[in-house]
Amino acid sequence: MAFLELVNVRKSFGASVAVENFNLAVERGEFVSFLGPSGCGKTTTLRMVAGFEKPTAGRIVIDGVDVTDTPPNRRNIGMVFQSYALFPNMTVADNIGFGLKIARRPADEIRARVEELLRIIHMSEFGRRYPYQLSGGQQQRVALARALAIQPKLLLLDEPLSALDAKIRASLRQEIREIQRQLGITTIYVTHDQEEAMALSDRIVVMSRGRIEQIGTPFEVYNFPATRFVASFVGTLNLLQATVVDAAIGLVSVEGQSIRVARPLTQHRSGDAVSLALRPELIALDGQINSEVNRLSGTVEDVTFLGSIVRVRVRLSANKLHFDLFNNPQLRPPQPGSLITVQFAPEACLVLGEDASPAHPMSASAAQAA
Amino acid sequence: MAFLELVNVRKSFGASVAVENFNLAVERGEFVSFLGPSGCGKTTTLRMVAGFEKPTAGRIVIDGVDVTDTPPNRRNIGMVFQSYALFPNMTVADNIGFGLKIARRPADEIRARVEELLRIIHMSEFGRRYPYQLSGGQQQRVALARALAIQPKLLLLDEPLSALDAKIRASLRQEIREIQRQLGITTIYVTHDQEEAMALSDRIVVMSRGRIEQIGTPFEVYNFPATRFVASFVGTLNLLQATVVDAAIGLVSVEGQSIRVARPLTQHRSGDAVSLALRPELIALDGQINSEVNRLSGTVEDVTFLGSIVRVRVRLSANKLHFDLFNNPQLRPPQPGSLITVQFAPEACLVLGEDASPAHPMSASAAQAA
Amino acid sequence: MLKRFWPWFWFTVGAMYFLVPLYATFDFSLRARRGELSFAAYANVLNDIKFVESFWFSFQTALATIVISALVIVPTAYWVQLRLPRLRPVIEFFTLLPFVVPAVVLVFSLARTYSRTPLTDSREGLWVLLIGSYVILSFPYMYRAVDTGLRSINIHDLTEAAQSLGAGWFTILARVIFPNVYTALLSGAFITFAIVMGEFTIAALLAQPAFGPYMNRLASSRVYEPSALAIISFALTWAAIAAIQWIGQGAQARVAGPR
Amino acid sequence: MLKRFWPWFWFTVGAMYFLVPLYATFDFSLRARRGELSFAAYANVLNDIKFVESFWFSFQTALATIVISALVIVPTAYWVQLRLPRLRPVIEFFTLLPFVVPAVVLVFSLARTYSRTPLTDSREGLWVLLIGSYVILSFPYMYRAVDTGLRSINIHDLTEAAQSLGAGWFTILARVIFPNVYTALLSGAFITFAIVMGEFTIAALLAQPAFGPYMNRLASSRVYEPSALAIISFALTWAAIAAIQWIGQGAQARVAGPR
Repeated sequence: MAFLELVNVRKSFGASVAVENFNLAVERGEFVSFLGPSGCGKTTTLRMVAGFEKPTAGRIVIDGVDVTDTPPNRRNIGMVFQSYALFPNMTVADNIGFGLKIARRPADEIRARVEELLRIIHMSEFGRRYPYQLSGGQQQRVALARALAIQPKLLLLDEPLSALDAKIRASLRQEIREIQRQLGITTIYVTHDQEEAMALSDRIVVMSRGRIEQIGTPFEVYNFPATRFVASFVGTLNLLQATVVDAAIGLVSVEGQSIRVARPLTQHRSGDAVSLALRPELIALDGQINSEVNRLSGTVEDVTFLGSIVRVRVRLSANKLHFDLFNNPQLRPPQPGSLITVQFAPEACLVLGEDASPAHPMSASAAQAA
Repeated sequence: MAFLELVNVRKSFGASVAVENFNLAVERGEFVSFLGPSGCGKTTTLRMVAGFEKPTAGRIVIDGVDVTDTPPNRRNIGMVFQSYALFPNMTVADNIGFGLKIARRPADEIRARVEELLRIIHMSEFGRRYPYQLSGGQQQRVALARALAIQPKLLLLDEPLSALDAKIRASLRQEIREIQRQLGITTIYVTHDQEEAMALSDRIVVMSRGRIEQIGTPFEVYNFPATRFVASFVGTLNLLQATVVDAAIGLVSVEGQSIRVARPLTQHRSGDAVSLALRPELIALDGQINSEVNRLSGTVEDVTFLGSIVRVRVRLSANKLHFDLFNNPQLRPPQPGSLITVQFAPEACLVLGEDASPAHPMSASAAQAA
Repeated sequence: MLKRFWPWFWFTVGAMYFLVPLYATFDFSLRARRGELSFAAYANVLNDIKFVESFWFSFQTALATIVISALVIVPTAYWVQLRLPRLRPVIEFFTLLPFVVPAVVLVFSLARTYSRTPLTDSREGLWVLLIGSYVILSFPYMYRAVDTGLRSINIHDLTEAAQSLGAGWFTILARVIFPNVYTALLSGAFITFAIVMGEFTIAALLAQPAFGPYMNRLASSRVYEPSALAIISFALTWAAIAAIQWIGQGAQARVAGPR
Repeated sequence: MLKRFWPWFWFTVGAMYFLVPLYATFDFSLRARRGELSFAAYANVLNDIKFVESFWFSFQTALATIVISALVIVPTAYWVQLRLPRLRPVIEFFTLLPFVVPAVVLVFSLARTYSRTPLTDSREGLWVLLIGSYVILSFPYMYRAVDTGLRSINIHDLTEAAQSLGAGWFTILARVIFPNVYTALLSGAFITFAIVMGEFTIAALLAQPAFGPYMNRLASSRVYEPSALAIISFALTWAAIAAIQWIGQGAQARVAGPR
């Protein structure tokens, strides 16, 4: 039996349903992210695990104990908030020791534990400061230490990095991941930032409109999205209008140029209008791949230098195509206005039907990978 | 003569110097970013151009007119703020038309201009809404339209995207760039986000502690940083402890493994301790580059899947090394714990002295590129 | 459910504490005719020409006080917040003065300071002095309301945005600052209104035909009419609050929007 | 420089308007002995046993009012903000009542409502009634101060953080909410203090030996002593403000930190 189980959890506020049919089993020590746009129900689900919201239906089991009706202060759960939520009237050390003080642990033990946690978050010399004397990143590290001080069964993080600058976000992300591994604590992390979810998680739960769209490792979710929503929400995607030429052998046409896909298009018939989905990083300049390839030619419309990556936008006639190159100081990037041919493997192509239903070639791949 | 010129501009607040020795010439229609960490003086400089701060010394010339002593409401400059700063009591249309109304333009003209701008920002149907009814991204687009309505000589943007979510940030960035090109308006953009600066700018002014560190195109600033500060602030960088083996032929040693750099190390002598700087994207798995290469072997310590990119951390003995691979669903990324050999070209290596002064091999490259 | 009980309990106790006396007053005001419930006391009050006169006098005085306060306080509070934030503690101090200096002392001092000037030697002068005193009395409420209103908008960026669009100081005040503190100003104005309508000491000392002294005279000379008067002024207050809520609705929503 | 002139001008006018009468009062208070400046009036005031007694009485009453207000208002305001935000307009309305219902009416109503109960038939009962009235009078200031204080911290997240760390409601109130609204509470408490010390009507109607009635008696029977008394209470206020600033310094900085 899994360490944390959510069984048929449902939450509605009046007439509107926030979360529906939520089933998840998290193993001990696992790091699971809830990923989705705002309003998708990810925070509501986290708050139900924490006990701040009561499920309308369903059960929540932690370590074999049904906690569905347990108040939040009896659940022994560590929580980290976007707003840090440090107690402004207490020093860093008092903040971290707050939970232990409430549990009436001896002063010696509290002091030792606070010192240990200050060491873990690399802030040993900050114990006597007040929260307002710290930067945002430091405050969030203290909030993390405070949540960990009570040795909680579960660590819950609700968009902990959203209020921080890009650079600090990246470094604190790394630090959270390291501390989590070091302590082996089961963790649920809520975010709307797909890169964050992918960088941190063992598994990602992608949510949309109160429902689970897909559960999988970052690699699975990114490379084998189960639904059209997942494909477009996680990462960037080129969507080209295409027509099926021969469904049996997996041949489609984009503006008259033939494209071979890796699998027969069992869901479509010849002549169907479909979307061809391509990740920008799977497209290369002509000549870089040696195996069987597809080619598309067009005009370079825009070149954006992003540092380590150069993003090129190519215009065919009706379609636009982005692709990424690694920066190379010795190589001149393509120039706007020039003609260009790009190539990509048949395996890189995903074919999506024109409706919003799960695209079958993708779920087939996902099933194989899982 | 350039369209906007800042000549020997200096600004001090009491005893502390915010900006010093600032010289910049911006051509008509150019998009220039001021990039640097907070407190580097970039916003103060922008505010002097806008007229909200008076320079302690130096001159500011716009379109041939010295405006150093002109109050801000006579400068005809469009300004966009991080906080949007829309007038809460006015509709979107009234906000956009505010500047024209103050200039006592006829009502017909104002209406036509407001409609045109609403079209440009793709918000034609939002004219009667109030700011509080809009999302952050929409508010900032309205603020941009309001600044453009008066057909300003200069458009100044002060961290306009910092308050927005990652996805909206990226799309609005694109939109700002397109509108700026379409109208050909001379623009100064302040940001602490290096990716933003690189994606948007014709030229970047990198600042630190009130001084200009480097002025150059994104490509120059990223690939040929003039100072150690620029190298470390713009993009990510591996810094490996190395020892000079033979300065004359450009040979250094990293933990006993020999590395050849592209240029002789004229500033160093054999036996000197130096830092070897390497961009993560210029390092490849062994076997991918065919020309003369350097190789380093180590143990894979951590693999982070970031979607389009897989970031691998390799531990040598004392040094750590990050490098990036493009995601490939068909290829298994390297596994933590395995041995790995990476390669990189001699041209990818920058050698930095142990002091903080500008590293000469880099500025030599920069001079060539400029 | 215990955690929900106590707040509600206190809330109810508080409400009772306010409402029971109010009900008792209302009940009492209906008993002017022995043995029956009637609005006789109300009729007596409303038929009294002195009631109408003094009410009208105080009403005008209140409006004048509000307009003058607003014209003085909004630009001052704006400027202090924008450029002189270090003066705020000083102003906060002034804000407390009316609570500390008894009204008696205030008026004696004013009268002594301005004696032998037109301010104390004419009817109009005394009225000006009265309004001046009320501006002081209402200063804490008006200033704090405006100050809070200004804090809820980013006056710094709004000012610079308006400047970059070509606006001068007058335009900024008239088109950006005033409209956006309008709601805050209304709430301060309402308190000012209530204070001026009920104020007794200063009006009496300056021998002004105001509503406060009228109420007090009535309270000491009649039995049921004071209760009726209390209910009437209470009803007028309700009406004023409703009007303010109604006027302020749109403005409030706009200013309180996401930021 | 014109743009800097007007605000300063108004500020100076305002300051003069407050300070000139104060100076005049002070000057007058020194002229108790004909032809010389002396502190005779001050000595007379301070030597009066009634001064000490009534001051002490009102001082105790003020402290009791503040403690009771704080204990009632902080949990109420906290709970309303946390769980019953829709009740806020109702409470805002109660907040205005003391301005609207004249003190005379309030006391008459209270006395009538609670007549024939221990509240009106004993010395202690009347004192409780007095404190009850003052709690109502100070309600707007205390509630608004606490409400503002609560808004400046994120009580929602702080509450949930404390809950997740095992804290119950009492602990949250005592260790998280009270300490963080302490400064706000002080500013409300100070106004309450000033109001209670100066209040006349209610204390007189309930025949309580308070400082307000004492001041008024003195004002109608003596010439120079009232001015001296005004200056003394003014000085006491200054001292109280300074003390509050000093106590509040640390707490203020902590709560007002970056967020």
